[in-house]
This record gives sequence, structure tokens and C-alpha cells, in this order.
Amino acid sequence: MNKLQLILKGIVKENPTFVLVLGMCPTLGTTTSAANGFGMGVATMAVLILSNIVISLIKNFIPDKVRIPAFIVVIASFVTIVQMLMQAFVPALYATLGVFIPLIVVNCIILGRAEAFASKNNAFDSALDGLGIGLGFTLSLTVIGTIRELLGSGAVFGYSLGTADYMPLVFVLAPGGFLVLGYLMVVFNKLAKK
Amino acid sequence: MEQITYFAIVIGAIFVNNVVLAQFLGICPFLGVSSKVETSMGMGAAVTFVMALTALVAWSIQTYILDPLQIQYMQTIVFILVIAALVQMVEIMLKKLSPSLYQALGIFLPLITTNCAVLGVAILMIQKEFTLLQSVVYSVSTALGFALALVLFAGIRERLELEDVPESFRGTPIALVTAGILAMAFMGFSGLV
Amino acid sequence: MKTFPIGGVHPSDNKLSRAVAVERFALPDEVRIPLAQHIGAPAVAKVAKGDKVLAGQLIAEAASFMSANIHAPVSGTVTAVDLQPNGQGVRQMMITIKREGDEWVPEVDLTPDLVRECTLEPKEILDRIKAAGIVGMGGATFPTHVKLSVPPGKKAEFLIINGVECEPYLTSDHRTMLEKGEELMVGTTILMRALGVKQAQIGIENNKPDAIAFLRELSKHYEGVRVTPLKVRYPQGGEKQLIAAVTGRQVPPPPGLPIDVGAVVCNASTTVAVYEAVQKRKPLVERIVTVTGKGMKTPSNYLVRMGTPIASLVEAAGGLPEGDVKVLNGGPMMGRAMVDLSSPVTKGCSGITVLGGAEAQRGAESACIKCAKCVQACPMGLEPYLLSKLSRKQLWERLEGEEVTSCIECGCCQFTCPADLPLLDYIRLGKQRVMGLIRARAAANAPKK
Amino acid sequence: MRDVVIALLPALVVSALLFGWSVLGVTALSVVCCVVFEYLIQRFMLRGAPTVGNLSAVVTGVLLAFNLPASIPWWIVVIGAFVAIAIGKMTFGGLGKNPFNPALVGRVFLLIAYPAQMTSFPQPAGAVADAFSGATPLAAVKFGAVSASAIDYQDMLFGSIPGSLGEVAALALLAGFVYLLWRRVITWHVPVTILATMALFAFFVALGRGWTGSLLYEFPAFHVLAGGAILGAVFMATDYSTSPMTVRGGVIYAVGIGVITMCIRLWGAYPEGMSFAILVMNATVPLINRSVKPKRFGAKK
Amino acid sequence: MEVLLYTILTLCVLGVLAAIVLYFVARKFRVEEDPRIDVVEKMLPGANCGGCGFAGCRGMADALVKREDISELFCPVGGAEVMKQCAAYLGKTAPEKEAQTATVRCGGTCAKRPRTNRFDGARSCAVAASLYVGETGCAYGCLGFGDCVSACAFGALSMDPETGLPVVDADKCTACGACVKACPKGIIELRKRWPKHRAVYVSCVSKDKGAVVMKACKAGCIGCGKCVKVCAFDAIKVENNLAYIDPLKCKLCRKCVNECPTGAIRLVGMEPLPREPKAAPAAAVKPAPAKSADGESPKSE
Amino acid sequence: MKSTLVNMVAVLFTITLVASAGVGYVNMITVGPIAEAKAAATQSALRAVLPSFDRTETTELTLDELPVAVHTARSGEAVVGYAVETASKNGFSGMIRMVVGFDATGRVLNVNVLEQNETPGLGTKMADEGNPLFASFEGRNPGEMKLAVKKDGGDVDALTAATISSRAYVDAMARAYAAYKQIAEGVAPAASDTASGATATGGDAAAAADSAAGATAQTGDNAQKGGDNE
Ligand SMILES: Cc1cc2nc3c(=O)[nH]c(=O)nc-3n(C[C@H](O)[C@H](O)[C@H](O)COP(=O)(O)O)c2cc1C
Ligand SMILES: Cc1cc2nc3c(=O)[nH]c(=O)nc-3n(C[C@H](O)[C@H](O)[C@H](O)COP(=O)(O)O)c2cc1C
Ligand SMILES: Cc1cc2nc3c(=O)[nH]c(=O)nc-3n(C[C@H](O)[C@H](O)[C@H](O)COP(=O)(O)O)c2cc1C
Ligand SMILES: Cc1cc2nc3c(=O)[nH]c(=O)nc-3n(C[C@H](O)[C@H](O)[C@H](O)CO)c2cc1C
Ligand code: SF4
Ligand code: SF4
Ligand code: SF4
Ligand code: SF4
Ligand code: FES
Repeated sequence: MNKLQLILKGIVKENPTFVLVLGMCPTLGTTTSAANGFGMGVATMAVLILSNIVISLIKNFIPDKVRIPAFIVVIASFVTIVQMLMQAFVPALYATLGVFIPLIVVNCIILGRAEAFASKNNAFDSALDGLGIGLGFTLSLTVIGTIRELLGSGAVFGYSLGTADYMPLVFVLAPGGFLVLGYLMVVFNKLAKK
Repeated sequence: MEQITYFAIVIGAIFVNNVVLAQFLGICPFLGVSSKVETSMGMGAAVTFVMALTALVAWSIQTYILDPLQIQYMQTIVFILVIAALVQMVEIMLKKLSPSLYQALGIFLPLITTNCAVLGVAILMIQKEFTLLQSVVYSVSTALGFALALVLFAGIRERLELEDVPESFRGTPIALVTAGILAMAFMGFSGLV
Repeated sequence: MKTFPIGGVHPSDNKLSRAVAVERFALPDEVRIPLAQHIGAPAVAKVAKGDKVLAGQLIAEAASFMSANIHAPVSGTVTAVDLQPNGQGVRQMMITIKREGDEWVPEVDLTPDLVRECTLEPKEILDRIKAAGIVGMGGATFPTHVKLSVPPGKKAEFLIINGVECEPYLTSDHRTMLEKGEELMVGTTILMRALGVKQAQIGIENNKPDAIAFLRELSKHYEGVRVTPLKVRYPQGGEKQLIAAVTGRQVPPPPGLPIDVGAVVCNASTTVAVYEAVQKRKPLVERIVTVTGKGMKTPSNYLVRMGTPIASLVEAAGGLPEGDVKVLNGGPMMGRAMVDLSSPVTKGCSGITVLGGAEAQRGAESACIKCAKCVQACPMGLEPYLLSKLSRKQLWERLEGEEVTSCIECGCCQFTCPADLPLLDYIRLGKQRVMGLIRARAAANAPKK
Repeated sequence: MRDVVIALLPALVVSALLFGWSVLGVTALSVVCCVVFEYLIQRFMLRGAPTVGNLSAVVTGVLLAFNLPASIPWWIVVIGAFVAIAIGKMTFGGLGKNPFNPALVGRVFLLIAYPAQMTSFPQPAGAVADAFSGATPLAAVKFGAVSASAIDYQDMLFGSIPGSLGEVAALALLAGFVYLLWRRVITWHVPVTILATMALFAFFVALGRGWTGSLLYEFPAFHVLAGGAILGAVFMATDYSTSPMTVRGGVIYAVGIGVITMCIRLWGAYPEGMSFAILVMNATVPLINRSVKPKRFGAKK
Repeated sequence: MEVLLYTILTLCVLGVLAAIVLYFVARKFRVEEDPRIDVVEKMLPGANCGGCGFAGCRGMADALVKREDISELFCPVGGAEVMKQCAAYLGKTAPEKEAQTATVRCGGTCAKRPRTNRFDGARSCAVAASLYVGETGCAYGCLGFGDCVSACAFGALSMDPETGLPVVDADKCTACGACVKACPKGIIELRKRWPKHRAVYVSCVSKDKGAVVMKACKAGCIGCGKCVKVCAFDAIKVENNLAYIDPLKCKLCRKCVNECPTGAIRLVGMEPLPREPKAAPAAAVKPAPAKSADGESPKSE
Repeated sequence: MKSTLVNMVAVLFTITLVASAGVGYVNMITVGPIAEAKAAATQSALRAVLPSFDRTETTELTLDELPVAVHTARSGEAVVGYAVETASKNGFSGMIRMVVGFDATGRVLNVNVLEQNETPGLGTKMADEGNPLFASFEGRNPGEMKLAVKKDGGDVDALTAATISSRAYVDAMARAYAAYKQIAEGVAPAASDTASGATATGGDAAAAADSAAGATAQTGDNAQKGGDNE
């Protein structure tokens, strides 16, 4: 497969959110604003790329029965390391993204990609796959976050449009997350079909 | 610390802070394994079992290893390793004991590992400083909350199967919209505990 | 007032021909006699083209136990034994006879005298009924001798005569009870004798007070026979509903049969036919047919020979009204729409209903609103909305699980549905398919045993 | 559906007398929006034959309006109608296919989205001066602004209390109930079971608390008359497509609604729980329909 | 340093423990399942249409792996290509099967087959067929409610509103046979697929006598037998008043087409032979169409 | 790869070994910076509600079953103010936690709502700038006010349509003030049930005290018997 395609497929054809429907929890939980969505996306992408690389490197040595435990330890280690590094050296960034970081461990996408892609391909392709899927994820989360923020609190990336009083707050709460994602998925599928 | 009654833990975990509908945990299996009532019950049972076990093991590890050794920062890794191993175990056993259920749960069984709900519960119960018994009650109730949402949902989706839902909404989108409405309904429980 | 336990509807009864005395219908020039006029195997033709036959002569013989004899309704020449369209346009084997006069086989007693006395053994009674080709005239055309042969291990306790006639419009049983009351009573005692039961009840809906009073009076002279008035509620005449109303016992779901609760049900006209077969050796070659409808000039009850073209009955009752009409073989609830009026009257044909205008039209189907009215109306405790949906989606296994085979096809659900859904159409289809599956399964399992 | 609209009229009239013209304005706007949204969606998105003729959108519109304060800003009504019809109903394919009560989806959405506007109620004409200062009796008692003994039951029967515009007039709603029963649109089981469950629940809680006269918050009649109990029980819990198909299923569903409503009212954060309870039990309806079958003829007991 | 030590110790011990436990559990609960089933399932198209006669692709994969002789098994959707692939993987021989297309054998258009009544029951061929003959005088013809259309999972069928008959889009048809099963009248047949979707077939299934057919439908086969006489390949038979062209014997010579007095023989994808006075039969044995059929490459998908 | 006991154990062992070593190592190099960052965060939270100071001492109390922390801020020897971490569980939905800054005389300087789960648009207004609740307290000494919302006959302007949240806010404020009184003036509030001490100086130690807070809270019941010791 063409390397560029490898990256691009994560954005539309295998979009983790709208097509694979994986990693829904952070998708819904962190998209109360565009900035949060974006931050989570980027953090996930970082871990995804790292873990994809490592897993594709070690895949041949892993017996079937301990595959998942082995992969998950790798992922969790990366997440913990990223978390600690951020906490120590960029506390400001950590302050905004910190709460989401441990969630990355259990983000289905990461293990999903480890299983579906990294465990079958070489390190370079896996890295590209991680990048592509990560970009798709970031993009989706940012879009969802933007819409929820706009509908729920009348702001875009934190800039208030001054309509906050007229906006239905539900959209930044749990139900709004489900609703926005549901309708976005319909729109995405319609667009992707064309 | 406030005295938390077991009743409050149960009601809180099942209704008020339902994992799926209020806490956004475990959404993937919630969407994936909720098209049939029978499978959803199976999944609910599997998750309950895994969660109860996780609660026991995670609590013990936290109390007897991580805390005394002052290595709390290893919490995530250690817990997830334990969960992964447990799930793998359940999977292997299920394949033997109930192949039909295994077939139905398909790829979602390994996903219990990454079911945020399981890790989430383990971390939350430690955060809430529950005793062992409280932890188990809490995680089982959470799992029941998960199962409840799953089964309710499966019922609705089975019904929608028979109806002619607009083409573009079939599948995940309608499930999400339904979940949204259900989440609104569950907001009514807020403040109960 | 006695009635059945669940469901039911109340359509307006429209018994236009209730007070019209039965009229003997002119003999037709040509009759067509289908070989399948009953449930079970079609009869086997005993005559060929060119044969001369007498009225009452056996022209087709029962093919097996579950089958029935067929006799010539008129005398004449057989002109064809071939496929002919029935009322639904479907090709069926029929014997065509060109009538020449009206000569009967000699053993038939054609006098109107009442013969009360019957001293035959049950076996002999059954043989005569079988020989006369009697089948249920209440609609199901189930061979009566089969019904009367109580299987070993079961015991009949009640005989119930079905004089309910709950279908709107139809009055043939009603007129039979009024005009052949004595024959009905004697027929009842014969059936009791054949079954070895001590008591019989005649169930009649409360909208026929004249028949109730008349038969009550007569029943004083017949030991063990009682008249039971019943609430006016469709389908009071359904076999299972009638048994429940009269005895309080519920026939278990399929494969449960009335005999499982000790009951045998016979239609009033069937009972009169039994009288004629046993006491007068007269086979089943004629019956009373109600020809009715709001657009008909003279709604009537005719005594008609089998095989008479239905078109001639309609003509006699004033002809088809103008406009869009629907002709039903049977009543509006259970009748089958006909597309070919030249098709013949058969043993199960109790009435021809002509509906016109709005009555003939089914409303345009809209979405099911889940109002549950069909569930409340179903006398069998089924969920028609679900059955119909599952049938539409061809989910036959689930349909079987929802007990579609219990459906008696009464049409209450379709009648009551505010969304005008063709519920029964789909349920019937589903029931057929499920029965097919069950049979196939039974066939697959049978050889192994 | 026409019968349902007719049955809702008495309450509408009483409400208009109590709260003035705005009642009619809100109701009309809600109905028009519901009908228009349904028409547009059916026509341009589902591409089906128009279905507004069946009047179900009108019922949804009226019931949505009945769940709003008379003083609600107009744009909130429009949003509510949109949510009710677009999300609550047409997403699922329209009439009869929606698992949740559309009007309640709209109402709960608004309640969560615009809590301030949705919980300030105008004072009805003829009310005891300022007894509740814009809070419903339930809220007033629950949040301790008024003691339950100050409740005037006569006002509650006739509707002279603050509240959503259609929920206050108990007698008018009951008249509608009788009409629906008479026309055989609904059976009595669900409404009566809900109200009875609520009354009994209140009674036992009161008993458990030793019947302390000072706070008769648990007084059964209070709960039956207060808030949306009657409106919900008679008109919203009975909605065909979102309630069970069998009588026995209906009773289970109704008990569920009653219990959840009372739990929310007594111990939850919200003063009123009817809408939530109905929605939650709506979700259980498919399961109830699956497991509670009608009594089959001839089946063994 | 201590902390680091503990960290390593804890995790390693847990890791080893997990490995050991998993190993023993796995041994205790071992399940044998042929892993090839998964592989074969992935090779199959995954349409789950049931055209192969199994409940979904996995059923087929199971059979392919387990059965010794797989020459009976065929996936119409994947076609010979896929079957070869599977067979190669499993080391078995693939079945050979000619490509086929669904063919609607009824020419009774609205214009040629007048309506004699109107059906107002459920809009379903299966239902109508169980109730009566249909809206026209022909007891064998298409009922026109499109059960076949809804049976086709590939969108290959559609109803032509003009004729009231279904039309096959041969490019989309995978010959799964679902429509054949769905049609209660047995009108649809899977026939050999020629290049460019050419075909010659009798577009009628009526077994009625000629006179009856003519009364009901102007396009029906009357069983006159003229086509039989003209066919040089012995491909046509008349039985029960109905001609049938064997698709495997037919060479698309088209001679029968002009012979049919009612036009019941349909020609697809080709120009008819010029209508000229009878040509010498011998000259027509190797006619143009055969050449052109060979000459043109099959239409690529 | 096929699984055997040996390779399973070996692989998992290796992976966990490498992983734990890696994580452990990163932990070692990050403990210090993380602690510093946390301390800085606490300090900045305090600075937000207090005038400038150069060190704080922290006292942990339990008032009405809820833990309260009083940070006494000094500039040199002079007390410049007190920051009280307080809470109320009477919120519309759940706990409300906030930091209240008092000056040395007990006037409210600033309030920082740390945590609340109120209804957005109603109760959440308590965290907005210039909301009526804060406006009622700003620059005033709670001791001189009637600590109740106006509806209940007090001096505090409530948030519109959110009396519950307002009451909770006032409740938290009252608790903060009581704690302040206890520390600043040594007056044990009548309703107080406890106080236990952990005094520390300087930025770094504040963090340590912070992490000990949990433990203190847990033993609150025992500490009660100890009475107030500072
Ligand atoms: C296979 C079969 C066997 C039956 N056996 C008996 C029987 O043994 N005894 C009996 O009383 N009726 C028997 N019946 C008759 C039915 O109970 C019933 O009378 C008949 O189907 C007509 O009823 P209906 O007009 O209500 O449909 C049998 C029917 C069927 C289809
Ligand atoms: C819905 C329904 C309604 C029926 N109504 C009558 C009726 O009114 N009168 C009647 O004699 N038979 C009626 N039948 C037929 C009876 O079930 C039963 O077949 C008949 O009484 C048996 O007697 P027979 O075999 O002599 O016809 C009805 C059947 C069904 C399914
Ligand atoms: C959806 C909803 C959300 C509410 N949220 C809050 C809240 O966050 N804080 C609060 O104090 N009261 C809340 N309430 C309670 C009501 O607004 C209640 O009427 C009010 O607190 C007391 O009335 P008052 O403040 O107008 O005097 C809420 C009520 C509803 C229905
Ligand atoms: C008895 C009855 C009650 C109804 N109640 C409601 C209701 O509470 N909310 C609503 O949106 N529609 C209601 N409808 C109208 C209609 O059923 C509703 O729009 C459907 O849920 C749409 O599928 C009701 C209709 C009937 C007959
Ligand atoms: S036709 Fe069948 S399903 Fe319908 S009411 Fe009658 S018995 Fe019930
Ligand atoms: S009566 Fe008709 S609309 Fe009502 S539930 Fe039954 S099928 Fe649906
Ligand atoms: S047209 Fe018939 S054979 Fe062809 S794909 Fe469709 S259903 Fe299958
Ligand atoms: S071809 Fe058969 S299935 Fe298709 S519309 Fe005609 S009758 Fe119906
Ligand atoms: S991300 Fe939570 S379960 Fe998938």
C-alpha cells in the first residue's frame, strides 16, 4: 500500500470514530470543548505511534496466549511515562490535559490498532498507521468538540460568541455527547459515501 | 470521611452515576454488544464477573503492595496487567463453557480489557478509599449498572430492528441517539444519593 | 350471559335476510363439482366424461380416512372431468355435469316426513354419515365422520351444536334452526348416540331470540338437549370460543383438539345434514346459502344444489349493484374475496356477501401505532401486530415461538386495527410457512424413530 | 388522535383562564412548530408521504406546551418542538416507531438545557397571594420555602397554583381522562396504577417517618395532585408507541413510573420526577413486551 | 533506588504470575477449532446472503473446510474466482460452475395483460399468491408486488412502473438465487450468463391452453410449437402448453424469436434477425451471432 | 507464535522487566519536578485569594464532619491573611469545595470555587466572576453578617433560581469563617467537633501537608477526642 494512503485512510476510510467506532469513551468524555478534544487527540496520537512501533518490533516474540497482556503493558507504560514527563516538565499543559491521560490506556483504538495492524506489519508502516489513525482521531474529536462547545456554550475554542444564554447546555453534558456523535456519524457516512 | 452506606453505593453506581450513561465509560462494548438481549445479558454477566474479580485483586494489590512500597504511580500499569490477564482467562474459559456466547461476543471479549469501565472502576474505588467489601459492592453495582444499560438498550435495538428506521440512521447512529435520550432520562436520578 | 374469556369484537350484525324464509333455488342447467370441498385429501373421481349419473349418486370417493365422498347433485351427463377455476381463480379438479331432469337414486327418501326413531349402533351411524359425504358446514368443511371418531384414550363428554352464526350478514344457520327445528333436534340425538354422550347444548347468540325460544320449546321433548343463549360477540361461533363459553374449558393450544377437553362441536346445518343422511339416506348435495349485501335488491336464503354457479344466485337476488363491489364467499369477517363468479356453490359455502361502496374498501395501510387494540381483540391471546411484523420480515422461527399456529384466522385484529394494517394477510402467510416448517421437521424426524 | 386533542382541551381552557393569553400563544406555537418540523423532515429527509394528517404531531405539540411554563420565551418553544419531533420521533422513522415519548424528550431536553427558564413559573390568576413565589408546590415544599400544611387542596384541584401550563388543573385533566376512557382510546390500568402507586408509596414513607404532621410532604393526596402526576399518568404514560402492549405489562410499567417518580421527588435533586420516570420506563418497554405476553387462550396456568 | 527495585519486582512478579496462570487455564479449557475456518471465511465475500445454501459465509467456510468433496459447494457471489482461491488454500478441487443471471420469465406487462380485479390486501406477492390468482386473468403470471425486489440483497432488481414487472440489472446480479426462492409463482430462473448479457428465453410460464392464455394475456406462450421446429440445436421443448429454451443448448441463433406468434420469446442485447422469407436452414447453422458472441470480449465489471 | 509455558513466562517477564525499569526510571527523574509543580500549583491557588505572602502554615481541621484546611499566610512574621479550603455537601448535586481568602481582620478577600457539580446555568453561576453571592461577601466580615440567603432572612443575595446552591455556598462560607476564627482567634466554634494539626512552613512542605490531608481526614473521628491542639 502506498505510504500516503496508509496515513490518509485513517482520516476517512478507517476513521476510528465514525467508521471503526472505537475509543468512544474518550471521544465522548473529552469533547466538551474543541480544545479538549484536540488535546486528547494529540496525546492519543503520540501514544498510538509509540506503541505501534514497539509492538510491531516485538510482535514476533509474543506467544498468543499472552499477547494482550503484553501489548497492554507496553501501552500502559508509555502512557504512564508520557503522563509523568508532562506532569514534571510541562505542568501547564498537564493541567489542561492531565485528567485525560490515564484514559488513553484503555482507549480501545490503541489496543485495536496493535491487534489489527501493528501485530502484522513492520515498524515503519505501523508508525504511519498510528499517525493516520491518530490524525483521524484528533480531527474527529476536534470537530465533535467544536460542535458541542458551540451548541452547548456558544463558544468556539474558548472564544465566546456572546450567545451563551441561548445555548442548550445539554450539549456539553453526557446526553449531548451521544446525540452530537450520533448525528455527526450520519453526516459523515453520507459524505463518505459520495 | 462520610459514612457511605452500601445502599448508597449500589444506587449511586447503578442509577445516578451509571457508568455508561453518566460517566462515559465502557461505551465501545455498550454500542457493540447491544443488538440482542441474550448477548447483552451474557456480556453483562461477563463484565460483572471480571469487575468483581478486578475489584478484589486490584484492592489487594493497592493495599498490600503499592501503598506499602510507595509505588502508587505504578497503579495504571499494574491494574491493567491484572485486568488483561483476567479477561484473557475469562475468554478462554467461556470459549469452552459456552461457545455460542463466545461466538456472539466475538471480538468484544478482548475489548473488555480495554473496557474503560473496568479500569475506571478499579481506579475510582481506590480513589474513593473504599474498604475491600465496599470496593466489591461498588464494582459489582457498577457492572450491574453497565448490564442494565446494556440490556435496556438491547431491548430497544431489537425493537428498532423490526421497525423501518431511516436507512442512514441504522446501526450505530440510532444507538447513539437512543443512548443520548436514555442519558437524559437517567439525569433524573441525579441527587438521589 | 355466557361468552368466551378473552378478546373479541363487535361488528354490526347486518342480518338483512334474517326474516326471509328459505326458498328452493331453481335447478341449474350445468353444475361443476370440485373434488376438494373439504379439508384433507381430494376425493377420487368415479365417473368419466360421457357417464350418465342420477342425483345422489356417488361420483367421487373419499381418498383416505381424512377425506369425504361426493355425490351428484343433479341427474344428467358428465361432460368433463378437468381443471376449472374456483372462486379465487385457482385451477381445481372439477366434474362437470349437464343436467337432464331431476332423477334421484332410489334409496333416498325424499318425503318431508319427520323420522324420529333411530336405533342404529354408533358404528352404523358413522358409516352412514361417511357414506353421505358430510363435512362441517360451519366453514371449516372438516369431514364429520372423522370428528365423530373419538380417538382411543379420549372420551367425549359434551356435544355442542353451533347455532351461533356470529358472522355478520349470514343467516343460513338461523333459518335452518327456525325451519328445520325438529330435524335439528333429531340430528342432535343421533350425534349424541354416535358419541355416547348424555348431554348436548345448542349454543345460540342472543341476537336470534326467535330461534332460542323455538328450540327451547322443542328441546323439552328431547332428553339431554339444552339451549344455551350466548352473548353477541364475534367470534362466539369459533369452536374453541364456543366450547369455552359453554363449558368453561379451554382447548389447549395446537396440537390440542376439542376432544382433549371432552367436547365435540357440530354446526347446526351439519346436524340437519346428519339427520337427513342417517334417517333418510340423503347425501350432502344441497345446502342453504345466504345471498346478501346492502346493495342487493332482495337479500335471500336459498336452498341450493351443490355446483350451482354463484353468479346465478347473485342474479336471482337482484344482481350485482353498480360501482366497485367486492363479492365474498362467506361473511365479511372470514369470507374469501371472489374473482370468478361462475364458480360453483360447495359444501362449505354458507353465504355470498356482496359489499359495495366504503364497505368494500379496505382503508389505506399506515404505520402501526402500537395501540395494542389488536392484542386486546385477539380471542386467542396472541399479539397480532408482532405476528404480522415477524411474518413480513420472514422471521419464521420467531413467529413459531410467538405461537402463530394458535391463530384461528378470525380477523378480529384486522377488523379492529385503526391503522388498517393487513394483519391477517400476513399472519395467515406466516402461519402457512410455520406449519410447513413444522411438517418438514416432523417428516425429517419420523424415519429415525 | 383527534380524541386525545379533544381530551386535552378542558385543561387548555382552564390554563388559559389562569395564566392568560400566553398559554394559547405557547400552545399554538408548539403545535405549529411540531407539525411543520414533522412535515419538513418527512418530506425532505425521509422522502416519504406526508404524515401530518394523523394529528400525532399536534398531540405532541400540545403535550409539549403543557409541560412548559406559560412564561417561557418563544424561542425555547421552537427548540423544544424541534427536539421532540426531530430527535424524539422522526429519527426513529416517525409515528409508532419511536421508543421514547417525543413530547417528554423535548421537555427533558429543555429542562436540562434551560433550567432557569424552565423552573420559573408565572403566578396564576386567583392564587393565594405569593404562596410559592413562582415555584411549583412540589419545589416550594421540597426546597423548604413553604411548609406542606400551607397547601390548599382546593387550589390544586382547580389549578390555581404555579406550574407548567397544562399540569395544574387536576379536575380538567381528569375530565379529559374520563373522555378518553369513554371513547376507549385508553384503558384505565396505566393511569390508575401510576397514581395509586404514588399514593401508596407516599403513604408508606409517611408511615415510616411516623406521620410527622409538621411536614406532610408525604401526604398521598399531595403527590397525586401536585406536579405533572395526572398529566403524565393520563396523557403521557399512555402514549401508544411508548407503552407496553399488554395490560399486565402496562401495570408493571405503571408501577415503575410511580416508584421512580416518588424516589426522585422525595430523595432526588429534582422536585418533579414524572418526566424522567416515564422516559426511563419507556426504555424498559421493549423488554416488558418481550417477557410479558398476553394470556394465551388454552395455555396452562 | 529502592522504589525502582520495588517497581521492577512487583511488575515482574505479576507478569510471571499472569503468564503461569494463563498457561494453566488455557490448558485446562482448551478448545479445538480449525483455524482454517477463519481464513476461509475471510476469503469469502462476506455478503452473508445465503446464496450458497448456508446460513451466512461462516457456515459455508465451515463446510468448505470440513467436507472432503467440495464440488457441490458454490458461492455465487464470489464466483469461480473465489472458489478457486479457497480450494487452493484447502488443497481441494474447486467446483466449476457456469456464470448465471436471474431472468424474469413473464412478459405480461400492464398493456398486454389487462387487469380483471383489484387486490386490496397486503402488498406482497406471497400473500396474494396464497389468497388467489392475481389481478389479471393469468394464473401463472407476475403478481407485481415485488417480493423478489425486496429479496435481492444486491439491489439488482427493481419494479418497472411502466410494465408492472421486475427488471434485472444483470451487472449487479450475483445469481444468489434469493429472488428465485422469493417468487411464489416461480417466474424467476437463473440462466446461463452470456457475454454482454445477451439472452434468448421464453418470457412466459403459463401452462394454460393456448386459448385461455390468449384471453388473459397478449404476450403469453400458447404452446404452438413453431419455435421447436425452427431450432437447429434441439434446445426448445414444449410441455404442458409451454415452450422452454434450454439455456445450455441454446446458441443464441435467434431464429425462434421471429417465429413466435405472440412475441413470448424475448431477445436481449442483440438485434433480431431481419424478417425475411424463410432462409435455407442449412445456411443458418453457423450464423453471425455466434461469431459476434465470440468476437466481443465480456463486459468488464 | 505458539504458546508454551516457558515462552509465555519468559516473554511476559521480559516485557514487564523492561517496562517497569523504564517507568521506574522515569519516575525517579520526575518525582522531584512533579512535587515542585504541585507545590507551585497550591501556592498559586492561595495567591489567587490572598495578598502577597512569603510563607504559609497549614492546619487541618474537621468541622461538621467535613475537612477544612486553614493556610495561615505570613509576610515576615506578620500574618497577612488566611486561606481556608472549605466545603459543603448541601449542594444541589454533590459536594462544593472552595478556597476563601480572609485578611487578617476576617474580611473576605476572594473566593475560588474549586469543585462543584451544580446545574450548569443555575448553580454553576457561583463560580462566575462578580456573582451575587461573592458580591455579598466581598470585603465584608462574615461575622458581622447574618449568614443566610435573603429568602431565609439573611443578608446574602442568592443566585436566581438556585437557592439550594446558594445555601450550600453560604454553608461553606460559614464553615470557612468558623475555621478562620478558630485559627486566628483561637475560638472553638460551638458546633465544631475537631481540629488536628500539622504545621509546616514554606512552599515545599505545603505539598507534603497536602498529601497528608487524606490521612488526617480519615482519622478525623479519633482526632476529635484529641480536641484542638493549636
Ligand atoms: C389434523 C386434525 C385432526 C382433528 N382431529 C379431531 C378429532 O380427533 N376430534 C375432533 O373433535 N375434532 C378433530 N379435528 C377437528 C377440529 O378440531 C375442528 O373441528 C375442525 O378443524 C373445524 O373447526 P373450525 O371450523 O373451527 O376451524 C381435527 C382437525 C384436524 C386439522
Ligand atoms: C372465527 C370463527 C368463527 C366461526 N363462527 C362460526 C359460526 O358462527 N357458526 C358455526 O357454525 N361455525 C363457526 N365457525 C366454525 C367452528 O369453529 C367449527 O368449525 C364448527 O362449529 C364445527 O362444526 P362443523 O364441523 O359442523 O362445521 C367459526 C370458526 C371460526 C374460526
Ligand atoms: C433542572 C433543574 C435544575 C436545578 N438546578 C439547581 C441548581 O443547580 N441549584 C439550585 O439551587 N437549584 C436548582 N434547581 C432547583 C430549582 O431551581 C428550585 O426551584 C430553586 O432552587 C428554588 O427556588 P428559588 O431559588 O427560585 O427560590 C433545579 C431545578 C431543576 C428543575
Ligand atoms: C393516548 C395517547 C397518548 C399520547 N401521548 C403522547 C405523548 O405523551 N407525547 C407525544 O409526543 N405524543 C403522544 N401521543 C401522540 C402519538 O402517539 C405520538 O406522537 C407517538 O409517540 C409518535 O410516534 C399520544 C397519543 C395517544 C393516542
Ligand atoms: S386472526 Fe389470529 S391473530 Fe388475529 S385476532 Fe384472530 S386469532 Fe388473533
Ligand atoms: S391494532 Fe393495528 S395499529 Fe394497533 S397495535 Fe395492532 S397492528 Fe398496530
Ligand atoms: S437478482 Fe436474484 S439472483 Fe440476482 S442477485 Fe438479486 S436476488 Fe440474487
Ligand atoms: S416476479 Fe414473482 S416475486 Fe417478483 S413481482 Fe413477480 S410475482 Fe412477485
Ligand atoms: S474507549 Fe471506553 S470502552 Fe472503548
